[in-house]
Amino acid sequence: MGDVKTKGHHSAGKTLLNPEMIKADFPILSRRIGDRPLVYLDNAATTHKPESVISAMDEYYRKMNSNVHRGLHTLAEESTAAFEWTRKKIAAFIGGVETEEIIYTRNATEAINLVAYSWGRKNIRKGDRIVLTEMEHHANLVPWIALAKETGAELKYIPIDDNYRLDLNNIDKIISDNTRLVSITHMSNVLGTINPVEEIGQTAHSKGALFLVDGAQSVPHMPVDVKAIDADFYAFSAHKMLGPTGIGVLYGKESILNEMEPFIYGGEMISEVRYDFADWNDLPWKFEGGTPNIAGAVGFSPALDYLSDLGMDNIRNHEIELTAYTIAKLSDLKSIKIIGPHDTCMRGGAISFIDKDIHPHDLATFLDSRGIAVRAGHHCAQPLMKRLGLTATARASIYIYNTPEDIDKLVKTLREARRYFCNE
Amino acid sequence: MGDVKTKGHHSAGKTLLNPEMIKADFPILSRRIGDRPLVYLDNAATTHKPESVISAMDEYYRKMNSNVHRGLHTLAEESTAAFEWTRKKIAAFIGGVETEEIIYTRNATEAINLVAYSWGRKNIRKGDRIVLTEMEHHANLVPWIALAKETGAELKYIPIDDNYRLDLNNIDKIISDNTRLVSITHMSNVLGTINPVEEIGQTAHSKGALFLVDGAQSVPHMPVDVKAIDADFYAFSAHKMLGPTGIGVLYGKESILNEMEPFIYGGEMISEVRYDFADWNDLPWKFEGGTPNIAGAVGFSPALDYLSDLGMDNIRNHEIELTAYTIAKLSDLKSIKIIGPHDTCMRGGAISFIDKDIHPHDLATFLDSRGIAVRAGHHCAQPLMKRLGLTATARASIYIYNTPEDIDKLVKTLREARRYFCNE
Amino acid sequence: MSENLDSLYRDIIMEHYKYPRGKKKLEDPDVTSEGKNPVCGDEIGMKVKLKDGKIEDISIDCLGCAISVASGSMLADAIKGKSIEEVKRIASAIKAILKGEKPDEDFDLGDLEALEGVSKFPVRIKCALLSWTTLVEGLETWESGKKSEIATTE
Amino acid sequence: MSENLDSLYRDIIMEHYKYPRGKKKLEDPDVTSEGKNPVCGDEIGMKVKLKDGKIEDISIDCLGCAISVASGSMLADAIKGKSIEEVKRIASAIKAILKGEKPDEDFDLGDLEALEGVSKFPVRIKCALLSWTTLVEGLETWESGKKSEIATTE
Ligand SMILES: Cc1ncc(COP(=O)(O)O)c(C=O)c1O
Ligand SMILES: Cc1ncc(COP(=O)(O)O)c(C=O)c1O
Repeated sequence: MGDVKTKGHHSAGKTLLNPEMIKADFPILSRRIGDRPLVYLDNAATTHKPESVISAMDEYYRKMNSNVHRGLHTLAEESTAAFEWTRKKIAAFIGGVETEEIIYTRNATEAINLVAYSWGRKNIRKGDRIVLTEMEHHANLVPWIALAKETGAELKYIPIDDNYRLDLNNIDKIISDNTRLVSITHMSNVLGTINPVEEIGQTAHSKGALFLVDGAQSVPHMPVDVKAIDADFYAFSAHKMLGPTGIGVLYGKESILNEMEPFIYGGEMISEVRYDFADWNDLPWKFEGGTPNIAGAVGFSPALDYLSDLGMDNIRNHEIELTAYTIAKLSDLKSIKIIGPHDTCMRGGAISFIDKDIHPHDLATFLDSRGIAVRAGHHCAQPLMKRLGLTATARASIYIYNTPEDIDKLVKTLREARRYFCNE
Repeated sequence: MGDVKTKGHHSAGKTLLNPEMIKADFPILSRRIGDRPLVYLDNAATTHKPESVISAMDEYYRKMNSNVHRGLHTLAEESTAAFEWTRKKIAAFIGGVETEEIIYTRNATEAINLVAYSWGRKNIRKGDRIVLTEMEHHANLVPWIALAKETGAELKYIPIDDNYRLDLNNIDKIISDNTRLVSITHMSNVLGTINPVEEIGQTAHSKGALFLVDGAQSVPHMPVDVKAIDADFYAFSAHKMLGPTGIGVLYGKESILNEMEPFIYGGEMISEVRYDFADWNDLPWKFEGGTPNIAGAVGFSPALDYLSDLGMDNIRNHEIELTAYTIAKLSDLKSIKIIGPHDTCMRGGAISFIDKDIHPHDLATFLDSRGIAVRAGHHCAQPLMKRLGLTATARASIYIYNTPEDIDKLVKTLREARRYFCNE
Repeated sequence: MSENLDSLYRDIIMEHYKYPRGKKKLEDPDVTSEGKNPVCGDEIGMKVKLKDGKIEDISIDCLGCAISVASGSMLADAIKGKSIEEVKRIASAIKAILKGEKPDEDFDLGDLEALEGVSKFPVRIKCALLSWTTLVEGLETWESGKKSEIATTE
Repeated sequence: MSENLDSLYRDIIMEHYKYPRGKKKLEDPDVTSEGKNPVCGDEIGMKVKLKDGKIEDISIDCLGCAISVASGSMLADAIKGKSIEEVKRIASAIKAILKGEKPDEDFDLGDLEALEGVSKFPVRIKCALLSWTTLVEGLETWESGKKSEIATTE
């Protein structure tokens, strides 16, 4: 599979994807919106699912369905094996960590909340500092605002500069000696900016702080090695990387996870319970109370295969090329301003922009009427919007199945919108 | 649909289900285990899914897939509508509560944890009492053990009597004036016992305590009206009632939910966020941080339809009949002891038993070799097991697609097991 | 979809959006009210002058999408000379229309009828409502201030 | 499945399960060890008498399934006369076999080979291991006690 789909066209010696062939694997991409073919550019919100993912879950419910771990019958053994097999694959996918270090959650949001509750409540005290950045998604913002309020800890933000990148000039002061945690996004879902996580992680560790990386936008789009980053925690969601909704991942270093209290209490996560006492199961199950999203884990497995077969390097290259193309085309439109760095080496394919005269909501509605799905709003980053003096942006975000033709349609329709809303 | 499937046979004037016809709707039930047809009697762990549920999720990913609530494009609007439509149906299914009172969780376990974290941490103090019963599942036990440890609250248990029913003789003392919460299971997953929740709820309220009901085993099997019960919270899981894994429900009274802090912090659950401040969204979204299990909600809808079409009264009657049949047949086996009440009016179809000479694990493995899936172990109720002087039981648990023939096979194979393990 | 689009962005709405009424300075207002819709980022500032319990003049400054701007502009047109009670009734009627329901009362809404198309765009309903809820809140605050004034002078 | 079943419950295992060795009283043991597997509910009590660093006698009381009872019974048979080091090596070999791997060393395990069938039943591996981990833990506690005895007398 990988071969054909990655040999579509070549450029500058790099292997590029062949999105036209890839499209054929995604049933929804043959859908029409009204009388137009769907052009899906809302991949930072959620991606579509290939046939292999859809049918793996279908098959699961048709042939294997059972609760996991506790069963002595065939269906239970098969389901447990499938459920745990995906965990192995995830561990390999993010750089070859231990299987015990992979905790299933509902999504990236829950993964970060798990750390805030189980690690944060025990380790964060009044006067401690938590360092975030100005470009965080609410998922990596609100849990810490709540924790800071509860504990009296202080939140400090690494600022962004005029090029929409983190300004690391005062990083040594911002990450102070009383900093207990540095938690930053690997890639911004608004700006597309890719942050220098290795560097920031080193500073964090040198001050004795733990380092959490929100990988919701990075793991789907580029090779990620959590050991090379030396992240203590790393969070992401399956649904943004071809997988199903309702399943996400928290990676955590074994030594740290072992010291943490559990999060969700109930079945599966215990070793022994008496009426007045409970003791915990081994990692990773200690953090997985109750019946998990088994079908979700089963469906996540072919998603990982699909990405691995294409090759994360190839995916990254494809997105660099297509992002460059998009930025160039959008820059041709005088009324459009791109909100994010232009240099494609330091950014991903979530491309925010505004039209100086048309509100992003109107733009999105207009684009939708032509079959083009983009997102408009604050993208769950209200403080960043305010910081930028904006209330909303429109955002086109690309993935493996997007083509230059999709971008051409976007740009053409943005011109049409000018005619519709501004009589141009 | 309902008509045919409920007119199979009649008995004592009651409408009974026609499980043979129902079986045809469940693809997995035509599976074979080795060379034997599958006989699935592990429904208290999880139930199978009808064609309509499987294909609703399949369709969702093929045609509609999008993130919810924040989108201005067609897929987002359709997905949001489907996601919220299921919520409406759930509200109707449990007695016609307000849609805002239905919170999506991963499962019953998370629903109970939500209450323990968001309500419990704010309202439970040292010296307060939390009342549970001796027959609780770990899901309704371990969150309170953890909370009691954290707060210094006291746990008190309503005992069970020799007939495996709650002993309510001292209920007025057990539910004392300093009791803040009474949290009990509606139906025991080990004993099958159905508890008099209305009565216990009244006592709880008369003492000023809130009343939580763990409905994981009741909502799937009998008509439930949370308003008639006057439950303040009610928790259950979709996967135990024909629905997908990874989606569950917390019902809560609006006035109480409004006073509670959120649980999972992130996107969707906020109304406004600044770098140092966050304010919450309206109910129910206030409790639903991050991208939810959208496909799970979509798949839950036809599950509710399937149950409604059959009629929860009919389902209850079917299970009463089949439970009576099972108990009678098992009672013919001299070596078998049933662990649970015999009176089918006060119990459901989760039927625990032990063979005096064969360990439940060996029984389960043996039954599996003949295609029969039962569960064996402590059923996530270790303290109850100890209380009963047992380490494990075998459990056959029935549902709408089970027939007397399934039970005949079970009983016949239990006899075979005696030959295999005890040379009988 | 494109039909639908035109039912949302009707000519009347586009006209109000491009040339919003009520965008002006207003000195010494009796009522000042601000509203925002944090999810959309829409923000509105409103000033009202009352005379004999009726709306004498209004100014609106709206930062938002075509729908919220147009809705505010039509509001400015529609309420001049109306009593507070009448304004509240119109607001209820608009709410009903936006929900796709028939309003309780059957009065002539003029341009405001054009908001009907919004009902098919659930995420945009909030945009159309913002100016109305901001106005009603402002008037109610004014009324309760009046009452407490009366209460304290009595 | 039924083939599989017979590979789990081999005749040797059933024989040990029905007539478990080591189920007896043992006075003045050198080592007493208890193990449990809370997930299964299996519980085991073990007493060992040592002589010249070798296992002289052992008693085992096991409450559990056929696999855990048989495993304990075979253990009682297998370790008599062996040195503590030898016992640990056998325990490692058993662990490997239960994981479906080849043991590091190639020594004659006798009846214990029958445990190989358990490797195909992942949930049952813990049952087969319980007696071995309980024994090794007991011996190690005894050894460290000896060491600290030596340490304190020195
Ligand atoms: C009585 C009872 N409560 C709670 C649960 C937990 O359900 P879940 O694992 O779906 O959260 C179960 C299921 O095992 C149960 O039987
Ligand atoms: C950077 C970033 N972090 C976290 C999230 C939250 O992901 P989820 O909603 O799947 O938990 C998102 C997705 O919206 C994101 O873009």
